[in-house]
Amino acid sequence: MSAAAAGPVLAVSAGPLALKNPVMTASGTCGYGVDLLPHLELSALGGIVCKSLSLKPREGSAPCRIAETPAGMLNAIGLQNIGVEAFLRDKLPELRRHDVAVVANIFGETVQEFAQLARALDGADGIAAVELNISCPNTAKGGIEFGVDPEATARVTEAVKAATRRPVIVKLSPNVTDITLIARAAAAAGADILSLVNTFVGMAVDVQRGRPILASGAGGLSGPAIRPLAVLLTYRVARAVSIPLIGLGGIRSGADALEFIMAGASAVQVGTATFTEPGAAARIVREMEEHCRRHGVASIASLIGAAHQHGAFPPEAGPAGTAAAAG
Amino acid sequence: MSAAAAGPVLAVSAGPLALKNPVMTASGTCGYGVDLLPHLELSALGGIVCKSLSLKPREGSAPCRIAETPAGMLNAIGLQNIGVEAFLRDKLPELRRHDVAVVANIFGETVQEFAQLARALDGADGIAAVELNISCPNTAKGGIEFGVDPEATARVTEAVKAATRRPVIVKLSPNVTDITLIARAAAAAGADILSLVNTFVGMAVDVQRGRPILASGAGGLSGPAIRPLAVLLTYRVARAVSIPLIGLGGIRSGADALEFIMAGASAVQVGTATFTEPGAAARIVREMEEHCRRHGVASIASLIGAAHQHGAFPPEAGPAGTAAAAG
Amino acid sequence: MPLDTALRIEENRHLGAAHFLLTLSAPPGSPPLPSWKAGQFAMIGLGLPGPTNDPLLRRPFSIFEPPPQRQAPASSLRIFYKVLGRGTALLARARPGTTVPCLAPLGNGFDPPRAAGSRLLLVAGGIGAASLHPLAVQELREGRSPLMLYGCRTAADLAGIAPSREAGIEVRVATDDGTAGASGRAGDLLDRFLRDEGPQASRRWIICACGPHAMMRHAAQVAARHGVPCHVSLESPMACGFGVCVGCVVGVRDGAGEPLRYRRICVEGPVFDAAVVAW
Amino acid sequence: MPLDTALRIEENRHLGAAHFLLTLSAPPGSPPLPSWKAGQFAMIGLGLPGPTNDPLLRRPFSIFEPPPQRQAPASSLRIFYKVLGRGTALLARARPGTTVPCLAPLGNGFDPPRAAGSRLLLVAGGIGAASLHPLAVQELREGRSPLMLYGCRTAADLAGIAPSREAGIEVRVATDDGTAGASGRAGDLLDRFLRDEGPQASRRWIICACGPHAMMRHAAQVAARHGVPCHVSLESPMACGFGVCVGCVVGVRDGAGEPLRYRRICVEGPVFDAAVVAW
Ligand SMILES: Cc1cc2nc3c(=O)[nH]c(=O)nc-3n(C[C@H](O)[C@H](O)[C@H](O)COP(=O)(O)OP(=O)(O)OC[C@H]3O[C@@H](n4cnc5c(N)ncnc54)[C@H](O)[C@@H]3O)c2cc1C
Ligand SMILES: Cc1cc2nc3c(=O)[nH]c(=O)nc-3n(C[C@H](O)[C@H](O)[C@H](O)COP(=O)(O)OP(=O)(O)OC[C@H]3O[C@@H](n4cnc5c(N)ncnc54)[C@H](O)[C@@H]3O)c2cc1C
Ligand SMILES: Cc1cc2nc3c(=O)[nH]c(=O)nc-3n(C[C@H](O)[C@H](O)[C@H](O)COP(=O)(O)O)c2cc1C
Ligand SMILES: Cc1cc2nc3c(=O)[nH]c(=O)nc-3n(C[C@H](O)[C@H](O)[C@H](O)COP(=O)(O)O)c2cc1C
Ligand code: FES
Ligand code: FES
Repeated sequence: MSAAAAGPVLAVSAGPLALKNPVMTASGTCGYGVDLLPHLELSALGGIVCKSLSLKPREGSAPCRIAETPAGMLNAIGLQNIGVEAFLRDKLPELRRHDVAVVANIFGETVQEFAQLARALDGADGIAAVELNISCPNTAKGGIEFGVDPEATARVTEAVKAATRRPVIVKLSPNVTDITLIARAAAAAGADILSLVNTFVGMAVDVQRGRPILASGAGGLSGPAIRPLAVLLTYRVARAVSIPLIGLGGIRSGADALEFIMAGASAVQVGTATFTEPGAAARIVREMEEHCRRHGVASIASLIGAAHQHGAFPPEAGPAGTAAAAG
Repeated sequence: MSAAAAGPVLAVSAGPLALKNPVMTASGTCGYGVDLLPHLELSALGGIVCKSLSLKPREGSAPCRIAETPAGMLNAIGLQNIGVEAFLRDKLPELRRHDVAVVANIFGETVQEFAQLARALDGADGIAAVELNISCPNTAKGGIEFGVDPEATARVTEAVKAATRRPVIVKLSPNVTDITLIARAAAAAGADILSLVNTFVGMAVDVQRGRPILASGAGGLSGPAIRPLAVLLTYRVARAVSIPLIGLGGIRSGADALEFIMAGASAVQVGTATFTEPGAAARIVREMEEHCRRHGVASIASLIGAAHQHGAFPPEAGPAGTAAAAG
Repeated sequence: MPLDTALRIEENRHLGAAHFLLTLSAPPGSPPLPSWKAGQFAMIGLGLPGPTNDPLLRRPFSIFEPPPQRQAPASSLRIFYKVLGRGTALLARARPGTTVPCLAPLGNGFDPPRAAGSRLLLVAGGIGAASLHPLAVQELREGRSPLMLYGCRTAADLAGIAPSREAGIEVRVATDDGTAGASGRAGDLLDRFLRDEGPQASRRWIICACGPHAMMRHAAQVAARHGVPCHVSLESPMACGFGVCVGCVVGVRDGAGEPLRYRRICVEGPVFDAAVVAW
Repeated sequence: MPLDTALRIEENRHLGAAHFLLTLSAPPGSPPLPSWKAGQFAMIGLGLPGPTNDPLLRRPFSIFEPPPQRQAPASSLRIFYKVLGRGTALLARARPGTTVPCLAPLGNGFDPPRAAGSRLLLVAGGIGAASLHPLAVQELREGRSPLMLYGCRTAADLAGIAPSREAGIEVRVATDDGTAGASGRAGDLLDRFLRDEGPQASRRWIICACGPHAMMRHAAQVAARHGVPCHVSLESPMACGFGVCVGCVVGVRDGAGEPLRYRRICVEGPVFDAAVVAW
């Protein structure tokens, strides 16, 4: 039976995490998953990643929290969330009724908080994996983000691995000179999967009023604008570690998703695109399937890392080699 | 006489570099300046920065060299240029006929090459300043970019300062964890001015063919997409050093330029916008003037750093504090 | 439950002074629009057809069309908008026959608790009238007589109230520059009105306000001073409009001394009791 | 000297099979268009009016209009284009009366060295005919008889040659699928033609080719084999179109063993002697 007749196989496995297709919704862009229910069948997706959870509920930052930028947006939500307990009590039971991999994203201000969160989630049924948002300040190191420090990244990863039986996804920050150092540290510390990227820090100024638009001053840039940056980081990390990757950053079509798959990701997450079209993630699954059909691809897994088959591009050399090519 | 009647004062001085208005064209986006002549009066601009020059002519990278991305573009030109001698012989004499500050941008693979280039230019009349493109590999350090290494940045800056009487502008790479470290190193080593930013490294994949679009694999991202990233970096560096800044990245309107001015830049450069509209830089001057007129601003210099007057936003804390606000 | 669907532009009528009345309809063969309440809104995609980056985000607009009567299925609705920036400027160029993506209905809508015999006093600032209009029409339909106080910059902005007057709603006007109606702001008009009404105002009127933030704060203060209940429909930049980005919050306090809580304007609002808003 | 100006769309006519003929004119009161040569091109802004990000870059299109005779000032020109991706799809929706930014004329244009009595053999692949058409019309005007060989996928693509046939240009066709004319590629058609012409071909004909890269390489090889001079009009993604980005280069070699040099297609081209191109 030909691949075309049977339909392409969309299932992928990212290490211990088996997904019926490679598309998940990204943390902070789909609420607690249930918020998408009026807009799409959760079972059409490979997975959903819930808003970052802390031990206690958080109110987040003062408004204005968002600003539109060219092909992107800045956000400074300040990690407003209902807390891990309310999530387990009020959201997870509903999520369990849907055939979709539920990933709980967590963040803490200390290594201990991360571990406590992982333990709190470990008892609950229906959580496919835990994703660590390490783009948050580490109070033990004077507020330096965990995600820019290989050492802190390793400590958090180890602590969470020891606290849970679930697959652990470490979500990398792109705001670093050499992301492969952080990726290697996480992998060596036992991460099962890496997801990348979180938002890039940026600012927009309201020139009528002479001040930053966001009340917090700076915020995180997401959306199509960052896609080429995220694709390269995925490409580089794919050469640096052997654990599976989940790619994200500006994906809004099946073709966009395939850029990440070909750069070396086993799966993708869709963030900002859901804001502009609530059913975007489900459409992206259909477009990826259509691409496979049109190109006679029997299994989407065969495309993972395809862009690496064309010899060593300068990216191999890390930031130095590549920047030399620009300009 | 009221400001409105006299017309706003657009002249600014960036340390030793006096400009009749704050708008320059960016290196690599206006050829050697003369290439703009059919499209605008050079004298309408504050300055022009020529394509990066090396000691010997360079042929650059293999095509495909450019790829369009959402609100941006990737380039991997590979620093193709005619070399410093041909510039002095064939281009500078024509440039001298125009009332515009001419900045020569240079790059080398060693500290010595940078110094040699600066010396070669020092003898020539009509060069207002020298800009150092430090986003290029340092062969002495295994090809690591000068611009990601505070130590190498300082060595290059010192060597060039010793080799020329012209004001020295160090052009920062944004592809670092903490740009203030590089900025401080350049300032301490004697830089007169910092310009920021050069391109962000990125990649686009041709999903039909399963390979990177650019022949070099990766390239530099420019255009409106990067503006919020560049504005924040300008804002941060303005708090870290006391020498003047030139801001750039995605400017295509007077309002965009003012974001950088308010974030702390004394002048701006216009890059990719010239590609999409050859007269963009001159239009931007007019739009900035119009903004001043409408808001009763007597001198544009009074707007420099305006966005800092609203108290300490989290960006003060560096990457840690700000990223915490996102998500 | 909101529906995300492409609606066809039937008409995009310029009413003067940058005000446009847009009529959208479900293309033949597509499902009817879900019913809505007065004060609910829609997220509408602007600019180029298909996934576009310029602008990236949809924009929120109140559903100007009064809710369909007896829950009859609706196949068209109107939006009343004013050109403010790039997005609305693009919408103003959109031509009949083209389609726009529309996610609606969203938000809570107006639902002011009604004391028997009370009347609605609608305080509108500029294009804020768009969200109050369907509420007023509903009142008229139910045999009550709402009164609208409309504040705007100058006489030309009366374009913003023309459709409501046509619908038979009584409107009193104040302009900043005194070129039409009373001179001053909508809040001043409200203050004078409530003073004239005297102590029984608080039983006779329920205020619903929509307009610029400063105007609503002013109206809320005036209402509180006169002891009149006040509901405000708040605005905020919105990325999603359906609750998942948490970008559109307003601070609320359940009482003096209570902790500040952030509530999503797109889900828990846009209508809030003015008394809980941390102005 | 190129001029950057907003031109008004007079007509945007669909000729079938995704081919469109666009007529642009200088709005009344604006300066006349600078004169151009056959084979020069224009950078045209697509999508939304005003500075837009979607798409960011303008797109290059050959000036389909033959150069104005006797350097008479021209106030309009035509572009012949085929919908390929997002930019051209947007152009296809642009309506008469709206304007598009246009920077023109750019590049070197055709200027094949002419031996007395020689004829032009124009080898066109698909929409590549757009750049060869004005050259052919010029030949006709000067009393010579150019011959065009046109290769395309299938019979429907003959839309790409309709305006040239209407202009009286002799065209022979090859289709990949054999649904019209000879079966095979443009390069095969050229090969057969030159074989039939025999040894005097190299004095009788000068080849100018434009089309997909692979087709031009094929044509260049065939021409070299038959000793016929060949000029190709190359394509490349272009960011600026006027020489400042150095993004559109092609490798050339001034002779065997000479070093590879990169030349800008938008300035030193788009027309190159096929013999110097490092295919
Ligand atoms: C629930 C809700 C209902 C609304 N209903 C309507 C309606 O029925 N009719 C209507 O015309 N408008 C309505 N608005 C406002 C409308 O959404 C904005 O005018 C629109 O988003 C502006 O988009 P733009 O691209 O034209 O302007 P932008 O380019 O986004 O903004 C232009 C300028 O206006 C400012 N701005 C943007 N949005 C707002 C805002 N909401 N309030 C104040 N300033 C703003 C920006 O900061 C900027 O300075 C509503 C808003 C909300 C939240
Ligand atoms: C000097 C010159 C003259 C030209 N003259 C004409 C003309 O007269 N009529 C006409 O229809 N076209 C002409 N072209 C080609 C035209 O510029 C492209 O078709 C157009 O840029 C495609 O834009 P798009 O946004 O529709 O496609 P995009 O979305 O940019 O691209 C769609 C797909 O086509 C590919 N592509 C893009 N540009 C080219 C190209 N130049 N060649 C091959 N593949 C490409 C892309 O890689 C992508 O896969 C010319 C090109 C050049 C360089
Ligand atoms: C095609 C291209 C070539 C460039 N070449 C150089 C260069 O030679 N030297 C340099 O310092 N910067 C170079 N740059 C970077 C620009 O000067 C500028 O820093 C960057 O593009 C960001 O500004 P923009 O978004 O306004 O284009 C180049 C940029 C582009 C797009
Ligand atoms: C409004 C908003 C809120 C976000 N909140 C979180 C969060 O709580 N935790 C997290 O790990 N990432 C968060 N992110 C980052 C996204 O998950 C994602 O990494 C990023 O937006 C890039 O993907 P995109 O371009 O597809 O949106 C948030 C992004 C946005 C836009
Ligand atoms: S706009 Fe996204 S939560 Fe309200
Ligand atoms: S397209 Fe920019 S140099 Fe040719």
